[in-house]
Amino acid sequence: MSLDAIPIHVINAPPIEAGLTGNAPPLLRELAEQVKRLLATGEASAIDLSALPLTPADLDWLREKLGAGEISVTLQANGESTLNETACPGVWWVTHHNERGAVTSQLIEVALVPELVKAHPQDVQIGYEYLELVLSDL
Amino acid sequence: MNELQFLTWVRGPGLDIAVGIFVLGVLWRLFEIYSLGRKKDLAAPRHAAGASGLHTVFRRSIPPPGGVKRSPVSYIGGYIFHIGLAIVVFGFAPHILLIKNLTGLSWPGLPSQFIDLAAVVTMAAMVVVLVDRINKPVKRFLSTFGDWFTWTVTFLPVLTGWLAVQHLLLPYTTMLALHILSVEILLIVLPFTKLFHAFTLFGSRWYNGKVNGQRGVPV
Amino acid sequence: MSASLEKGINALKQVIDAPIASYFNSCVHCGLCADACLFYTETGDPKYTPIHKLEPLRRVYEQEYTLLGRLKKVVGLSKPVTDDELDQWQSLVYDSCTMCGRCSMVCPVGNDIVYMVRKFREGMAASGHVPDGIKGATQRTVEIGGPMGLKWPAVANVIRKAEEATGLAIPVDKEGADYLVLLSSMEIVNFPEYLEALAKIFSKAGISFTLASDAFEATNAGIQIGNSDIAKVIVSRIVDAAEKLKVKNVLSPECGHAYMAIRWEGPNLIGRPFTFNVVHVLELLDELRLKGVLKMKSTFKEPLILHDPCQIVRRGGVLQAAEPLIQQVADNYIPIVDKQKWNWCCGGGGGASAIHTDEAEALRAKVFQVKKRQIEEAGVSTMVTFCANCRIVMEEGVDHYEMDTKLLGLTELLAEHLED
Amino acid sequence: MQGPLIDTLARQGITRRTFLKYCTTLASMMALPPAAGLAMAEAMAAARRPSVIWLPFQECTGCTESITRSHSPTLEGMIFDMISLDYQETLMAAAGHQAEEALQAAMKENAGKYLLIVDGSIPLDMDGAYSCIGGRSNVEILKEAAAGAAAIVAMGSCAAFGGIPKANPNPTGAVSVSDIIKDKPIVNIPGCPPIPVVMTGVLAHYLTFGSLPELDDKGRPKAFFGETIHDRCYRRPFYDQGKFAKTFDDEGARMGWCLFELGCKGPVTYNACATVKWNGGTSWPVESGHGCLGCSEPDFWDAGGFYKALSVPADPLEFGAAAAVVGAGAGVAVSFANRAKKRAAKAAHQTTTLADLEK
Repeated sequence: MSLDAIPIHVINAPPIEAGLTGNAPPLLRELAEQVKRLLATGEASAIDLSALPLTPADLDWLREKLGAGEISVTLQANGESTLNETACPGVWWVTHHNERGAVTSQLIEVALVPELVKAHPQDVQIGYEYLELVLSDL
Repeated sequence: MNELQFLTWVRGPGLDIAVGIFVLGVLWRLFEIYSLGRKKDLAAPRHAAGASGLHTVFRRSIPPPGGVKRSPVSYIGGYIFHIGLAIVVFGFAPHILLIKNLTGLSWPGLPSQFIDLAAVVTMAAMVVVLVDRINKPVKRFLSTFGDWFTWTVTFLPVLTGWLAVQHLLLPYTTMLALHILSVEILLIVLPFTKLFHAFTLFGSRWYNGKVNGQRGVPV
Repeated sequence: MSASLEKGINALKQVIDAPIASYFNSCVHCGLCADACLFYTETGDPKYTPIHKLEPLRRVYEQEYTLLGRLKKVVGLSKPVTDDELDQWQSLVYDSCTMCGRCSMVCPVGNDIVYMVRKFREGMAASGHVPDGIKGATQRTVEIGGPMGLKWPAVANVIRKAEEATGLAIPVDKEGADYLVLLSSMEIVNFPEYLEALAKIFSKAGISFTLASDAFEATNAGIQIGNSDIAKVIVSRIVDAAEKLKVKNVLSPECGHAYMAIRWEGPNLIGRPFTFNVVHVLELLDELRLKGVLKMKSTFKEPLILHDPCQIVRRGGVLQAAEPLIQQVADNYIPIVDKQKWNWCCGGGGGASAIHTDEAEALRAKVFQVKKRQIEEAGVSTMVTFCANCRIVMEEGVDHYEMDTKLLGLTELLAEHLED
Repeated sequence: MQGPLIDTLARQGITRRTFLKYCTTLASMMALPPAAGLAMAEAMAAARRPSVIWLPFQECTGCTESITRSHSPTLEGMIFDMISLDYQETLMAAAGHQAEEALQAAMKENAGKYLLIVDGSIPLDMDGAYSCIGGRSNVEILKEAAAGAAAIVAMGSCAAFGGIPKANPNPTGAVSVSDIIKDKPIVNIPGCPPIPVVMTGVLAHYLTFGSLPELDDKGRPKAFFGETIHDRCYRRPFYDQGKFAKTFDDEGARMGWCLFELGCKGPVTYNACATVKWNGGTSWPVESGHGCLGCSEPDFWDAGGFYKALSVPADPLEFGAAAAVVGAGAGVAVSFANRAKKRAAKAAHQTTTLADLEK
């Protein structure tokens, strides 16, 4: 059961701004640094959002500032994972859910392609063997 | 005893004992001092003394003309550390909560960054005042064990409180316990050392103002 | 413990009261009182810090009237006060304290330090730890009538001369007069013009006055030495005379501690309020000035500054009278920075001027530098005051530093320029 | 079942990406840099399964519940696939003598190599008779099992610090594992219950690096217990601004302000709840509007009340009024003595004459 399935509703919800801690803006600066590094050295990096003291309002603020990009990757592996490029190419908003839909971790990755999207050589090898098999059956 | 037990002790029996001794000491000392009484002044007053005692209670908080220039460290350092202590003691939310718990009185707290700054400034001023006590011939001459001792027991609560909040030196729990313990030591020794001036200075200023007000001199 | 020491301690136990207890408990050893004391500012020696001068009194208080102090005494943490110690303190309490009360003005916790010095002297006197000079003055006052050993015939002589000079009658022992005029020995000897001036002013104002043959001396060495028993004997002469002659007011002369003795200590010494008023001569003069009686025929042209005597101004409360009076007679009055209740002492008050040891005189000369500075900063060669003792002490200082400063008494200055 | 872990997982249909995703989450929870997830996944993929013996003592089974009902059963199960759980009373099919035989067999077979997990405190009073398994006291079993263990993991506050059984007045004489075993490396994972991922994190560390993680002075893995709840709390900024909920239903509580005044023990509690959260990352006590109880700290049950702010007295001030009365009494007594003394001094007064001025 996901959270949304619980039949509760908030009365007198405080305005969104009330939940802002002021911790989000510095993250944008750190991201800028990481993007600069990616351009200069090709080194990928990430910010682990679940390890930081951020309120839901902070996260919404960040998401709004970063915007949405062209690519959305959805990974089905023990729950859904979404890897969405933001309006800044090379900056990816990565959210892992478990099979019940709860968020298990959330990151902003700075990489040309997120690690998880890349295929592992061993798996490619297995895929190749599968292809061979298919070919041999033709 | 682990640190949480230590903290629980200082918050529990420790505080109980300290506040007990403090209350006991303050009342005992106030009676001891003010019950000595004084003779009525039979001289005809120049004008009715009125509120001259009260005036002096306030007036003495302001340095005499030229005083700051002659002893800048004593006055400026003294002001900063007294005001800083007041800000830290009465402005920090957890302290207010304690006061509320003990007395029922409460007011809004100040942002902790400001309290933090006040604590650092207070400690700096206290160190400067201490150095002045060591350097200045008159102060060194007057100083007794009690002066060094009371400086220490006043400084420690600020230092340990600040270290606790900043997570320095020792784990927060231990530091918090040490902080509360240092305050308890301060409470216990206050009625029996020169720190008792926090209570008697009002009486002293009042007597001085009254006696001289009777003669027509605002002091 | 010697009998005299026991007597001294007993005297201290009598005088220690709630204010003293409050003061000692308030002291934080900040040392700011030193800044207010000319004995410290001019010598830089920390032992002259006012509160330190009271250390034996503090210990007696602590040992006798606090539970912890008693405990400390029992276990030996607090040593009892000894004769040797009081001996050592004698010079601090008498030679280097003029009871000017400036320290009481600055103490941040509000301690009235001079109040405690006055009380401490009770114990010092009762235990016999007093300088010979003040002792002699006291002896002469009690046995002969004045600190300088002056007797009535000398006064009568001054009266006769004044009558001759002014052509006015100066009544003696006249009942029902408005004012009983008191003199100080110093005025009788050094400034006999004072009486002439008064006679003129009274006559002009139409005020009746008298002198008393059995109470002409205003000064009270008992106050200076700090013994209430002796002070009471001396002040009683004035009270008795004033009541016998049924005068309305007693006029205190310029002398500073005489005013303190009669005006503020007197009723407390005899244990009841007076049936007459005590008025300082400047208060009377200022009142007459306001009534327009005090008219000047000429004015003093040279620039001059004013020295406010501690016992009359800061400790006596005659704060405002002197300035308008001096402005009336002087064209070039220059107000100094530390005036009125902030004035600096001449260095010889509280009996100090009666101590004639080499050390005491050297010290007095040294602390006179504070007045010397004031005179030099103002750039004047005339200083006016209204206390005979201040005047003599400062004249000595002026001589010592070979300055060309002229000291004047305010009443005398006024009299000189008074309309005939 | 031998061979690299990734093969075992693959046979169960768990892909490399799934495993990598899991390791990313685990690294995040262990406060390792995001890149460590990849390294961990590679090391663990090649690891082999150690034997684990789980002994339950004076406990409520909450710790086991916490682990087995952790947020993603398949993934946590995955970790259990990494180990060979040879004895766990609650979970194992065997019972009675069979179970005890399994325990003895596992201990003998893997002597010196197995990981011993303990939950529950150990009662020492009445020779340990308060809690026995198969007629043997907990303390006896623990000593025997510990002798052959490579390392011990004390799961939950009871095993780590004595927990609720040890709460005042501690009727059974309960103690922690480390009170009894002194010669083995012990990892304490306190909490009532402990956070499941801490358990899997410690196992992952053991598998990845072949050693126990770095511990603090209370034997807790620093990765999870390195900071206080307060320091990692998303409501911390409100504390710094002095914004506090005063009651559980006031405006401040609705605005999500700091719960310090409502007795939150976050400032003195070292745990990872604020970052790892509970119930599959759904929420955690402070996020649900209740202050931290401090359950992962020793003797939290006796730490002065759950709803009392840390800066207020733990006990009501008992002597306040009494002290005032005694103080006033003492003061009045002293003042009578002082007045008597002063009267005596007055009575003893001898009028000073001139002769007295000479000593």
